[in-house]
Amino acid sequence: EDKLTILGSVPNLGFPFFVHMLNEIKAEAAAQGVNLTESDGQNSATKQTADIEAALVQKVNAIVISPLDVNALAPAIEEAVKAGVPVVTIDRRVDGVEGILAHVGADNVKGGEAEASAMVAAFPNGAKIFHLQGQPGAGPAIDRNKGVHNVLDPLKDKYQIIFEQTANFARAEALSVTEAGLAANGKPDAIVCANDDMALGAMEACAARNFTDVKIYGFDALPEALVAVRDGKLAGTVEQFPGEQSRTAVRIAVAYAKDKTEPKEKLVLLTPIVIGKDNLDKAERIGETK
Amino acid sequence: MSVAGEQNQRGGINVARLLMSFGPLLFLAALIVVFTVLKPSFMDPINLFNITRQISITGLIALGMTFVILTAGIDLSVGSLLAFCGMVAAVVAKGGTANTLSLSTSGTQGYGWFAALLAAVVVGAAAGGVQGLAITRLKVPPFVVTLGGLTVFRGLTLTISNGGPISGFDASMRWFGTGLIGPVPVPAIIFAVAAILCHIVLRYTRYGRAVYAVGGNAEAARLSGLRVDRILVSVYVIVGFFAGLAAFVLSARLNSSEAVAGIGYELTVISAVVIGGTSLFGGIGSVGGTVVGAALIGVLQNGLQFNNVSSYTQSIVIGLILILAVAFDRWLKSRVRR
Amino acid sequence: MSVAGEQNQRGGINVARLLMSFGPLLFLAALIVVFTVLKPSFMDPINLFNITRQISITGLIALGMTFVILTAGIDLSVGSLLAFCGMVAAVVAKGGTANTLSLSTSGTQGYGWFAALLAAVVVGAAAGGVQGLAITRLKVPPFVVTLGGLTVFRGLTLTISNGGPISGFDASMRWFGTGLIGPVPVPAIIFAVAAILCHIVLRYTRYGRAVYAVGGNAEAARLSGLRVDRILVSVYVIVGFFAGLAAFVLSARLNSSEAVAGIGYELTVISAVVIGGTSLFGGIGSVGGTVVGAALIGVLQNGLQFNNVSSYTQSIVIGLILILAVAFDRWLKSRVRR
Amino acid sequence: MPTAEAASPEPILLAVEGVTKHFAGVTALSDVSLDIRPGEILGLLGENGAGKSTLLKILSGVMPPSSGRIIFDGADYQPASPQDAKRLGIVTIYQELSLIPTLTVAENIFIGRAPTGPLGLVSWRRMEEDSRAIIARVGLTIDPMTPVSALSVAEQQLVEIARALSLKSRLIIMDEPTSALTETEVQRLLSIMDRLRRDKVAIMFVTHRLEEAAAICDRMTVLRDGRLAGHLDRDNGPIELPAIIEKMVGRAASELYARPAQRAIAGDIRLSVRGLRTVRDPEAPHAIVLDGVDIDLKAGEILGVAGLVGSGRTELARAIFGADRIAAGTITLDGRQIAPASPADAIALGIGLVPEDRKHQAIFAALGILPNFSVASLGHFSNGFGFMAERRERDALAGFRKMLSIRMASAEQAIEGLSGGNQQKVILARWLARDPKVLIVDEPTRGVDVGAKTEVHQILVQLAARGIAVMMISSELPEVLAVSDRIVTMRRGRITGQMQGVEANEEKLMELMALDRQDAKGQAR
Ligand SMILES: Nc1ncnc2c1ncn2[C@@H]1O[C@H](COP(=O)(O)OP(=O)(O)OP(=O)(O)O)[C@@H](O)[C@H]1O
Ligand SMILES: Nc1ncnc2c1ncn2[C@@H]1O[C@H](COP(=O)(O)OP(=O)(O)OP(=O)(O)O)[C@@H](O)[C@H]1O
Ligand SMILES: [Mg+2]
Ligand SMILES: [Mg+2]
Repeated sequence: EDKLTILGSVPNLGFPFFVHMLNEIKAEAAAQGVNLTESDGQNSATKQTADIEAALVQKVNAIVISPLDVNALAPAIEEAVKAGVPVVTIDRRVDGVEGILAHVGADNVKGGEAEASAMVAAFPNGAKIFHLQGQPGAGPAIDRNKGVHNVLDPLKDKYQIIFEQTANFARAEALSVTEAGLAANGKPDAIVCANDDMALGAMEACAARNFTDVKIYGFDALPEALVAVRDGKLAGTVEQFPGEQSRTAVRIAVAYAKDKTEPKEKLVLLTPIVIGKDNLDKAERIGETK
Repeated sequence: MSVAGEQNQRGGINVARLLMSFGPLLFLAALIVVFTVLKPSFMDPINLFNITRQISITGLIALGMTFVILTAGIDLSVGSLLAFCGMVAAVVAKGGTANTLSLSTSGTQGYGWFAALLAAVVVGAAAGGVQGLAITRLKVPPFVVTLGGLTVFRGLTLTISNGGPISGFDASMRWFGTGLIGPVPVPAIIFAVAAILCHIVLRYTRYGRAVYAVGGNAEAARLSGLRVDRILVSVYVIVGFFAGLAAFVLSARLNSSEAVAGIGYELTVISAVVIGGTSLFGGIGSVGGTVVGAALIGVLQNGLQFNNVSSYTQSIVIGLILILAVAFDRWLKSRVRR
Repeated sequence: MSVAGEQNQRGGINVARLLMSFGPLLFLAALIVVFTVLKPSFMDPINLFNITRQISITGLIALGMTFVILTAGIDLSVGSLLAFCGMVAAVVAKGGTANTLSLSTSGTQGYGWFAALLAAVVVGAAAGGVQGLAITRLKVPPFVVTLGGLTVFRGLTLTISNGGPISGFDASMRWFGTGLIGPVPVPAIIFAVAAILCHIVLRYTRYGRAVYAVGGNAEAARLSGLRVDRILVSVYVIVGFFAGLAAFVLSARLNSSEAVAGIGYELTVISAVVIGGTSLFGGIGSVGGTVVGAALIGVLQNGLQFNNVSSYTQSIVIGLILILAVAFDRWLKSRVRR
Repeated sequence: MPTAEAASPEPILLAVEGVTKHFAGVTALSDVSLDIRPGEILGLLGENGAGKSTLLKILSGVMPPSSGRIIFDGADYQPASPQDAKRLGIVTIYQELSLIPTLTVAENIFIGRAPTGPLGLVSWRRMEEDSRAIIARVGLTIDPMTPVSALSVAEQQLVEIARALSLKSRLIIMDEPTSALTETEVQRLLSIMDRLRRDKVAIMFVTHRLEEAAAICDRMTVLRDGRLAGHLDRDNGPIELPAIIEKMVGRAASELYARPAQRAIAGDIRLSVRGLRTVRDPEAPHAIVLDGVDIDLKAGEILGVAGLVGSGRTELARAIFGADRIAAGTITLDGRQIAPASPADAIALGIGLVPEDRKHQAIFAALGILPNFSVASLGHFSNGFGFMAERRERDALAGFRKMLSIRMASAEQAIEGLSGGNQQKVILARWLARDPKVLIVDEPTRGVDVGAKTEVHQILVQLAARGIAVMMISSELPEVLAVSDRIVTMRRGRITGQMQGVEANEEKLMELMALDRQDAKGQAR
């Protein structure tokens, strides 16, 4: 068969966020009538690199990738470019590699900023804040943390982070970390979390202490979090439109692979927004919550 | 082989013996004192109950792991098995994988907490049994079989859940994770009851004696008429059962079963058992030790978070203290012996 | 204890002996055949060289781990130590932690690849030595010490890098990760040379034989006049050295040192060693086996990816095949002995 | 073989002065002094737990004394490790075998000093050739590239002796080197020792076989309960066994080693074995294969089984006990054919086995005496709900402790803290507690002192008197002769002869044990 084949690679299919991303890639590939080779980085830069290398041997026609780590994946992407395979990156942008066809993304730093800003807007008079960070050293954890601090550090006097701990992006850890934080510091005004899983864990911890008025912010706009936002249990979650990113990326890659159509823009940036109770309809996956 | 250094020397002076078996306990007490001095609210009952609730999940698995390690075995699959059983429990509780995202219960569709609990422990025990059979029949070392299990069960979990969580259980199920009896969290009570039962089984039953014998010298056990293979299979069934029970409690507590649950738990659980004085070479150890080991880890984590120690520093401190706790235990034992 | 089943039986018929030691190799060959039939381009030299490059990182560490496991020890810290050494190498190569994010080299500031390599292996060996001393002096079991090390080294890595990666090395350093000699990737050559050296050391030097003796029965080795403690420390130095070397190659390959590098490597590495026939009870095993074990894992991962097997299914298949490979080896050995 | 009368006595090589050693709660040695000169064989004798091994371990650097002084070659001697002792030429054969099971015989012999070729690399060829010559000295003809784990206990003992002899030594310490050996090997060892004596090597020799000691030793030092009980010197005439025994046990011992009266055997045939064959076990490829063994065992009789090392006695015991697979043949118990597939089956049928390799096959080293004692009778000592009836268990142990005079501190004490003889008694108690129909004992008095040995013999006789059929495998002919009602001999997996105990003597047995005719398939009914 002479159908085109593209590689769709995401960092870690253990997390629903990337499952959604790959599902969207799959759907769009089917819509475009191309074959898809799937790759799961399994949270390891070497695994994702190996997947790209294997794909190059198989002579895929294009690569759509959300790199686990923009630096560590750069050499593999460079290799692909050198081999003449068009590469479109999603979500995380790889600098310093010449010849990447396009990048479609929503910056995690911007997302972190949006999240913190939403919190600030909710507490015009200042607030005591818990901050739950992601897995230490992981790219999105670093960027989201940076975004949050970009906004809050200049406002230190009014917005104090009184408790800042990692919960490794995991719900169970977020629950016990928040429990410890509540016991040590009492009730905060807001809890800012680097992903929805941690937000949902923090939510359980607060519920157990009957601290139902703590405003908890998540990140990723997973359906489960959207439900919680709808029910008023979470204050908000950051939407980066991963589905839209993925579909756009596939379209760009396939267009180029078919007949060398250059993309209109090399850089498609979707602005992350914070989904609250009032703008739930803007959430990409609101349909899945029924 | 190098069991000599770890022998459970008894028969010395009684005070010495007592002290000796309390090495980890003394260390735990010291930690609690330090944390209380640093921040007196550490001793706040709420926080103490938090700790008991937090250690109950890994603690439950550690009880089962004690049986396994007493036979000189090991089970690396417990973290994945926890996720798997949790997912099974969720599917049963929700009556399928559809409608998995609602945080509130789906009402009439599911089969209720009892069926979910049953499913979790049965699946856990069965999975453990299969691994036990692979160990005894195929003669593949426990390390390899359960390392394979670690990967397989994670894959199965992701497959049935398609990577996502299943959330929203009814109040009766959630009670097992979040409820209180008096001031005491239900998970802590479950853990305590399980620990007492395990202690009784290991210390006072014929089966417990057999477990120690198999771990102490498998060949001598066989020649003494023990059905070594059956006993080996049984300990993996037990640890699987506890992984299932822990999974149920965890799901109830989080109101959600996640595919990524329990990653890395095997090391925490094994740490708890080993810090508690159980020898990885088998034949030596106790449930009491495991409980203390689990408590030590829990107190350490909670205490450091309580003092808002940076997560990088936490890693360093936790690693060092694990080593020191065991070193202290060894030192105490060697002192008492002379 | 149950060494009997794993004994390195010699003195039987030669053909049998030969066959027997090839259990994992036969299994590997079968896997390669299957993958080639499924997709002939699997045998494309580029793909084969890809595989060799991919296994070289964990393979290097597995060489060192072979020494450790031969003494009946274990090292769980290798993944974290890899990250730590990689970060140290990066700091040396870049001349500090500033200017760490540029992907292009920072030119004159750093100290060059040789200093980076040296720093990585020295730090790795020293870290291994410290762990070895903790094991021998404090009498804390290797499992506990290196579990502590796993946490401590990760914390140190995060501390020096402040969580972020350090990227952008000069071409001379990158050559060690991405270069080719003829058609052969440099990492593969480094791995091959190291494997040959390790084989010679273990098989043909007094030191190597002493490692086997200590693992076979530490007490008897001591009574026979071997300096058991020194030998134990030395094997942890060796595995640390290899973690450092692997870290350097990995950093060179990825053009970046990450704080999250190497998570979970300990299990992959130990798998490679154990699949290769080295007994976790010590005293039995070989470097050749480890190389085959590493290759088996590499081929399996690559082959499944090559056939676009879904990642969940990959987990399941890999876990099962690990178990089957070892079971096959055991079965073959028991058949051949009759 | 008395020493050539030395004109001027050699200077003292090693002197022990007032050495004391305490363990937790136990004083193993208390103010012990002795000395030894080059070219002298000093016997170190004493009951189980007298402190012999402890003293030897102190001398070989395994453990330091609690107090006291040792002088070697005129200088203060404080070895920190076995290497230190080795460097001075003090070589030790330990009571608990200290070979490395995973390594080959050759490597064990050359441990730490493998011959090297060019580039300093180990020369496997030379190692193999040299070690073949070394083991030949003690009469071993096995392939030196065999892993030690495949050897029988006796062969391992010989390898250890060979290794010690191949080291340059001034003092050789031998802790019960003969306990696993049969007469032939013992004689060979004794003659080697005699040769070493002439080469001015000093030897300290521990054995519970007093005839050996009397035959070879120039002097003897006797320990009792960790204290010096006296010295015996051949210069004042030959050393008589009763004198040794009196010093060892502290009382005149007239009836020791007396042959119990032969009892008329009235019982029916309890155990009957016909045409028993085994196959080569892949796990133990060198083991003897039984080649059509027929044997009958009557209720109330003690059947002695004699044979040289490797005659297949242990294999016979294990086959009956269900520990090894049977290829052909039938076993009948009380007229019913049985086919035990595992030791558990055999035990359920009323068969018990005290294995020959105590350390690896019988004891749970780190566990207490109580669980060691009751492990084979967990059903008996537990109630219907599976709970241990600890009171009953302890009472039973206390009974056996008295009956077998087991020296122990408490039921919780780890069994590895007991002396070898007392460990053996605990193992015997393990089986007595089951009250078996058939009890097979394989080398039941290995490492057991003379007093306890008699006790064990009496226990066996008592058991037989209660109607138990006892099969006793022993490499010590005096023991076989002392207790057996009937004796069969084996060689190469076959029965080569049988006789009534009263008719037997050492010469007749030796002849049958060495019998090598293919048609020697003697019937033993
Ligand atoms: N490691 C130890 N810990 C505690 N007690 C010990 C230890 N080793 C020996 N003992 C005790 O010291 C005493 C002397 O033991 P030792 O092994 O020296 O006796 P022995 O004379 O060699 O006896 P046997 O003839 O049975 O070998 C015994 O009471 C024994 O229980
Ligand atoms: N010709 C031989 N070649 C190799 N090994 C032999 C030979 N003859 C005997 N053996 C050894 O003898 C052992 C079998 O002896 P077995 O234990 O069956 O007899 P035994 O009469 O009980 O002797 P032992 O006194 O050693 O217990 C085997 O383990 C084997 O190593
Ligand atoms: Mg002794
Ligand atoms: Mg025998």
